Formats: sequence, structure tokens, C-alpha cells
Amino acid sequence: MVTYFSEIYRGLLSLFEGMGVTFKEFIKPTVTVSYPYETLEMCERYRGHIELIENEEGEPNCVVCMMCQRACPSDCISIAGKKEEGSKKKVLTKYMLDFTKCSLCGTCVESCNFNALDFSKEYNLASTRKEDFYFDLLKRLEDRNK
Amino acid sequence: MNLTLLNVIVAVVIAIAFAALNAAYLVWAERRGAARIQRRPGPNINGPFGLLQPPLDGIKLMAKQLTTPGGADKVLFIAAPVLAMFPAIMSFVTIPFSDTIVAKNMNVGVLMIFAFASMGSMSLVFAGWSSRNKYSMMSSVRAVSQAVAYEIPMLITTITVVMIAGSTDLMEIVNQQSPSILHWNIFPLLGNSHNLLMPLSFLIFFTCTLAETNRAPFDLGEAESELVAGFHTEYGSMGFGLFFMGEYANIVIGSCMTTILFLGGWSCPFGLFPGVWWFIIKLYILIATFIWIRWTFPRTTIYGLLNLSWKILIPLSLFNLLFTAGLIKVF
Amino acid sequence: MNAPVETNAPIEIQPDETFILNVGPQHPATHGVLRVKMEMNGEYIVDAETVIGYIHRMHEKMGEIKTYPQFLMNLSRMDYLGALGYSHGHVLVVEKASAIEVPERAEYIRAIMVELNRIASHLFWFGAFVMDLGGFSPLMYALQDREHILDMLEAVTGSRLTYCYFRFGGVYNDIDDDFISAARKFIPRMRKSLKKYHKLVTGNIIFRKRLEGVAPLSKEICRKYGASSAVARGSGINFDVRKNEPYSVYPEFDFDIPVYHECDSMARYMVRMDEIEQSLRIVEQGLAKLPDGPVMPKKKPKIIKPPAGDYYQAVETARGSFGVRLVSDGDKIPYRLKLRSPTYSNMHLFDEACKGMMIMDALAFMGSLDLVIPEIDR
Amino acid sequence: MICEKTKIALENLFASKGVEETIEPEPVQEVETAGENVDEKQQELPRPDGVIERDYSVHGYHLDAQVPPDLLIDAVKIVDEGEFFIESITGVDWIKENQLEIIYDFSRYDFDLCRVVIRTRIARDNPEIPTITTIYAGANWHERETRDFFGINFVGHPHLVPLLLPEDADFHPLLKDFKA
Repeated sequence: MVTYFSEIYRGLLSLFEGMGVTFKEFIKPTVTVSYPYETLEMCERYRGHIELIENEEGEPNCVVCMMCQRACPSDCISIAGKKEEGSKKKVLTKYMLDFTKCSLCGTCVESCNFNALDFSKEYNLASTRKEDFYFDLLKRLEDRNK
Repeated sequence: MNLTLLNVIVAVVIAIAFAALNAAYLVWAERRGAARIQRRPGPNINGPFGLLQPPLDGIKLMAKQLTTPGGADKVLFIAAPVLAMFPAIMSFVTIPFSDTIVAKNMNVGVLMIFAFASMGSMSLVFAGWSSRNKYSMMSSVRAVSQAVAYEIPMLITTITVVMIAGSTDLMEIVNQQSPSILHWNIFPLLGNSHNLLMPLSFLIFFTCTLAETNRAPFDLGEAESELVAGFHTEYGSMGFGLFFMGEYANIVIGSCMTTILFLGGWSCPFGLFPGVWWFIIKLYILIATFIWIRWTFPRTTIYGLLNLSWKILIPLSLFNLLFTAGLIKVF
Repeated sequence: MNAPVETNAPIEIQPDETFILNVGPQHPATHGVLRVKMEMNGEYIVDAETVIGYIHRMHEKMGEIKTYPQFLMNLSRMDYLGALGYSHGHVLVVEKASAIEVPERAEYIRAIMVELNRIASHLFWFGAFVMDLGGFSPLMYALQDREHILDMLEAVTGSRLTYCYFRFGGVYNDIDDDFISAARKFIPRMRKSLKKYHKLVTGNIIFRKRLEGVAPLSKEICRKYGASSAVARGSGINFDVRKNEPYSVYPEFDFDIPVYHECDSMARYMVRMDEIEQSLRIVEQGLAKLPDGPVMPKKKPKIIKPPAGDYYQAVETARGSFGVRLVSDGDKIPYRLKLRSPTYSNMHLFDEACKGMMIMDALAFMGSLDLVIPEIDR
Repeated sequence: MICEKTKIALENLFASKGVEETIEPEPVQEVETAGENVDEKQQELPRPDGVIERDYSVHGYHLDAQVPPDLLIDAVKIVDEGEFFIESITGVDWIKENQLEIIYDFSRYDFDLCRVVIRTRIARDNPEIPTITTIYAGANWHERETRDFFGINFVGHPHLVPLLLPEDADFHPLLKDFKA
């Protein structure tokens, strides 16, 4: 009999305690970031899709060593380059990133020995068309320099 | 005769409007309240404070197609949501909001409200049975056992109050508790009974209201984590909307009853300016508590719920009934 | 509110009285695409058959066609809530096989990161579990706390869920002072939150009534099915890979393994809640002991080619004992890579254990197993 | 401790059945010192049946028992008596030797650490092996998974239908000659 009543009493008490907790939360300010109206700054090491890094002349640092293409686990990078006559260095002519396959692992940036790749901080990339995710990084570099 | 008929029609229209408006804006209040408890802003885009959200939701629901699952019992399937809304609206007719604002006062008002309240669980059974969905079926089976289990302590508690007041007329019950907070049935120090166990009765009644209206933590009928959405799994469009409105209308009725039976209706705690505003304040405080409880507690189990009713609420309410009867005899 | 009803009471079943209930593949309680075919007698489960494989991606085959570093990112896709623990197992087995030395600082960073990730995973589980039982608000509170961890991890690894942070021989990035101070600030905050959770949820009579005495799991059934993590520890088995077969720097830390002997859902809940506290202790000690130095070894083979052989490494992830079996034939891609996922075994015993339960209890039990479906299906 | 006991029990199993008694003592003495050389040697010629004690710090397990398929049940029974729990079952396709290897991992819940690996090799063209679900109920899914991936028929399994692969799958992706 005593346990019966004490259990009812303790049960009720625990319910009121719980309600106390939610009431305390009720009067605290909200913590939400209302997304389209406010946006957050991406942190410094945020791994977005990749971007080419340019040198002082606005040309990409890439020397077409194909390391990134080989390192990519998902085959999303395709590079092409050609050798200018007279010069020893290869020049990048095409850098396509198939972002539909990319898993944002960052292995390409890690494998690059020439400081030619970096992560973009862009994250508003939603689209309804698949074609929007075939990035031509050279073109993006040009657009950035405009 | 004509006048009374007109009276009733106007009252029904007002009741429907009141119920619908309440339902719509209680959804808004619930969403806002839940959001605040969870430290979110809640709906705040449409209109100031998101106040245009409910009408827009209503328009969206109405614009949707009402689908009937294949092999469903069509008549019952359509009838169920109507049946969910109808008793709630009918109950409004007899509820006195103040000594003047009442559509049709009856000397068996309490009985009438309980009669209509029992119909509510019928709509769940209809919906669950006719949906031809196993989850809905299980939900309606639960709803029946829940309704049976909780109407008993609820009625016993009400009888206690009726005994104290000596009447089943809701107006009369309120008038009995009118002068001050100490005359209310919840703290009956100066009233007729001097029963110190009445706060317990209030708690029992309140718990039963939660269970009767299928609110958390007793929302076993729609227990979304196990029964998907329970009885209204197959409902879309306004069929779902009516269930939703019915639920909130039932909450309002339940809170109205609690206010009338225990909190002195429209009477002021200090005996000043009694009137409809006191009723409204008490009503919405109770509704806010409903919302608060819903967003605090997890759901009970079906056997936990039945245990609570049969092992705790019914014995306690019966004891309180006898105790009150004894006190009335003595004083 | 007396003692709970005996839910496992034998019930007489007439053969034609049962019906089949398909819980899932899309169902609120299954947290993903899991399907349980239940034979029901009213609300009681007579028989259950779990159907998995809806999100099977054949990671093991991917392991056989990719080089070792290329497979790193797959491990985060296995379990999206406690990704780092899985990566840890993978890098450890490859390091062991190809004898790569790991700098001490990197080991400490790994341990800190894994423990933070474990807390994040347990927090999410806590929220989702209480939501399975019908309580909404704890999920939001848990997510708020988890958000702090994710922010910290993002600042270091650059990603919020699929970290891909560990490398063979070390870690990708060194942690900075911001991270250390943020982690130091997080520990007392989390302790305060834990108190709140215990007040709001653990003490709650409704919650206790739903879990206490429900879904008992004997030691024997745990052993026969190979259960680990809180499922085993809630049944009185003192088993944690971090203690039983210490790896990495875990022997350096002073922490306890919470073990409960009640064998019910409540015990499993309590084990995980206590584990949050133990993980906080590890993080605290790890931050205090963190040595200086590089995070990648100076000498590291350019191409990883473990010598031929058969290697096994088990680690304790947020969900239990995760094992990686690596069969190498000396090539730069593994010959066979077996991933032993803990929830696979934990979920397996559901079929047998849920017989005779009511559906509500069974789903609460399922919640207490801490399921992440992609991790079962791999 | 338990390691020793299990090892002796497993050795006795080989002795009692008289399976390749002559070769059996050799691998026992061959406790590894430098794991790599031994492994490479073993890779070249298929390893004889028997129990080997492995270097835990290199391989991550203590006992490595290769048993012929007909002794599998007995070996698993020994492990079961030692209160081991089942960790996983998997296969490896040794296409060069035209064999399939099935690997059973067992471990212990207590601090008497001992990981036991039982492996058995069967012919690739007729992959059949008795089920161990009668001893370890938890082997059920592991065996179904192994059947999915390697097409190994576990004789006596109560419900051998595809688990992870689609119900109508007739391919076995982890066989080395599988082409997607």
C-alpha cells in the first residue's frame, strides 16, 4: 500500500520535474539560424567541390601531372593538357569535374604536389538538372578573374 | 418557438465558427509553443508571427483530392471524419461561457456533453475499420479500450462534483462556486463539501481529459512511431483536416468542462468582475498546459495506460466519491 | 502504476487468428529502409522476420577494386552518425598490416575525435530513441548539443558527417587551439545537458514504465548472436573492445565501461547515457595529455602495399565492435576486405527476442538497439 | 589460458580424427617471429590443415585453425563450449587454387582475450558446407550473406534466401570472376 502511494507520488513528481525542464527551455531564446534569410560562414577547412588555384598571372598552377585524376576514387576528374612548342611545361586545356559522382573526400587536393587545387566554399549548389554539376573548372577560373 | 429555433441555428453557426477558428489557431499555437519549447521559431513566415499559416494550411488541405483506399468501406470512411467533428460542435451548444453567453442551457448539460463525447471514439473506430489498413485497425481497437477505460473515472469524478453542486445543470454548478477561489471545486474550503481530496479529483479529471481527447501522452490511437498515423493513416485532404479540427475542438470542450467543473467557470478568483473573460483565460491556460504536456512527455504503452486507469484512477476516484458522499452527509 | 504487465506471457495462438504486418521498408520507427515482417496476434508479435538489404551498396566489392587510400572515404558512408570510429578500424588494420608507425599526437587526436563522434552519435540516438517513444523535445535538445560537436569536427576535418579524416599513418589535418578551447568548453556544457536529460527523460515515470523489464536479453542470446556495444553491456556483459583488447592509445586513458545487469531496454539506455560521460572523460584526458609533434609519420611508403597475409582489427565504434578483416596478396588493392558491422549482429537477434512482445515494446526495443541501416546493409 | 585450452582441444580434434597427423605438429611449432616471411611462403603453397598460433600484434588474432569441411561442426562446437561469441563469417575466393575459403571469427566477452579464426577450404565448383546455425543461431545472417556474395551452399540452413542482394539475385559479386 505504501509503495503504491509512494510510486504515484514519485511518478507525479517526475512528471512535474520534466515539465519544469521544458518550461525553462520555453523561456530561453531560440537557437535556429533561419536559413534563407541568414546564412552561416563556412569554416576555413570546409571541403566543398574543388577549384583551381591561379598564380600571379591568373594562369592555373596545374602542370597536368594527372595525380588528382589517378587519386580520385570515383573517376570524377578528367584533365587534358598539351605541350606548347618550345616550352617544357604542359599547359592545362581542360579540367572537368563531374560533381554528380564526387564524394567530397578531398583525396585530389591531398595528392596535388603543385598547390593547384583547393576547396571551394560554395555550398548552395542545388539544382534540378544534372548538367549543372559538370563543372568546367577552367571556365570557373576565368569567370572568377573577370 | 421561432425565436428559439433561430437562437439554436445562430448558436450552432457560432459554435461551428468558434470550433473551426479555435482548431485552426490552436494548431498555430501548438506549433509555436512546441517550437519555443524546442528553441525553434516555429511558423513565422506567413503573416505577422506566422498568423496566416492556419488559413493557408486550410486552403492547401481543401485543394487536395480526397482519396479512398481500394476496398475500403466507403460510407463509413466518409462518415468517420464528419462524426469526429459533429459531437464536438454539438457540445458547444450547451456550454455556458458566462451567465448570459450560452446557446441552450439544459438542466442535464453534463450528461449531454458526456453523451456526445462518447461518440468521439466511435469515429475512430469507424475510421480505423473502414480504412482497410492494419495499422488503422489496431489503432481503432486501442481507441475503444482507451475510451472504455477512461470514461469511467471521468464520470465518477464528475458525479462527485455533481453531488457537491446538487445539480447537473452547468450554470448551476458554476454558480455554486462563484464568490472566490476558495469556493471553487478544486479548493473547496468554503464551498459545500470541504473535501480536501478535490485537487486529486481535478488531476484525475484532467488526466482523463487528456486520454479522452487522444492527446499525448495518451495518443495511442495515432502513435506515429508504431502505428504510422493510426486511424487517419489513409486520410488526406479535408478528411484529415476534419479529424484534426475534431481533435482540437475536443480539447476545447475538455478544457471548458474542466473549467466549469473545477475552476469556477466565469467567476473571478477574487470575486471581481466575473464574466466571460475569466472563462477564456482559464480555458486557454488549460489548453496551453495540454500543449506543454504533449511536448514534454513520451507516450505511454497501451497496458500502461489501462493499468493507470484501472489500478489507480478508478480506485482513487471511487474512494473520493464515497468520501465526498460521507462529507456531504456529515455537514 | 504497479509492476508492469508480464509482456512475454505465453499466449495461446489459433493458427488462423494471426495476420502479417509489414513494418517498413518505410516506417517511422525503423529509421531508414528496414523491413520487419511481423506475424501478429492482435498487438502481440508471434513471429518476426527482418528483411534487410534495401540500402546495400556492396562496400566490400568496392574495397576490392579500389586502392587503399581510395577506400578511405567509403568507411564514413557506412555509418553516417559515428563515421570516425569506422575509419579508425580501417586505418588501424592497414597500418598494422604494412607496419606504418603512427605519431603519438596523431593517435591522441584520433582518440579525441572518435570519442567526440561517439558522443554525437549517442546524442542522436538518444533523441531518436525518445522520439520512438513519442517524446519530441529531447530530440531537439540532443541535436543542439550534437551541433556543437559537429561544428568542432567540421572546423578540423572540413566535413560534418562524412569526415574522411584519418589517413594511413596519421590524420589529415592537425587540430588547432580553437578546437581545443571549444572542446574544453563543450565538456562542462555537455555534463550540464546530461543532467537535464536525466531530469527530463530518465526520471520520467512514463519513460521508465515503458522500458523497465521490457525486452530482456539473456547473456546466452547475446553470445550466440555476437551482440556488442550497449546491447551486450546492458545484459551484464563487460565487453568493450577498448578495454578487452586495447588498441591505439586507449590504455593511457582512465575510463570505465558502464555495465548494467537488468538486461532490459532501460539498461541499454542507461549504458549509452553513461558512455557519453565516459567519452567526455576520455576527451578531457586526451586534451590534457595531448603531446606535441607531427600528425603524419616522416617515413611513409608512397604506395601502400601490405605484405600478403590475413589481418584482423576490431575497434569499438559508437554502435559496437566493428571488425575489419584484410586479406592481402601483396598488391596495392586489397584481395578481400571484410567489414564486420556491429548492428548487423545486434539487429539479428531482434527476430528471436521480439517474439511474444507487444508491438509498442518491440519498437522500443528496436530503438534501443541503436540502428543505422546503411551500416547494417553496408 | 582459454587460448591454450582451445588450442589443445582443437589439436585433439585433429588427432582424434586422424586427419593429416603427420603434418599437424609442424605448424604448431611454427609460432611466428617475422610474420611476413611465413605468410608469403604460405601464399605460395596451400596451407595444410592444422592449428597455428599467430602473433596477435601482427594479425589481430591468436589461434588460426584450418579444418577440413567435415570437421567444421566439431571445431565450432569446441569454440562454443569455450563460451566464445560469433563475430562474423565470411569467404575468400582463391581463384588461382580453384578454392573458396570460409572464415569463421570468434572472440570472447571476458578479459581472457582470445580470438579464434576457423577456416575451411572447399572446392570452387561445388561449394557446399554444413551450416553452423544449429550451434550459433546468430550465424544465420552471416551464412546467408556469404551465400549471397560467394554462392556457397550452407547445407541444412533453415532459410537460405538472399539477404543483402535482391530476392531474385543469381549472381555472386565477390567471386573474382564476377563481372558487373
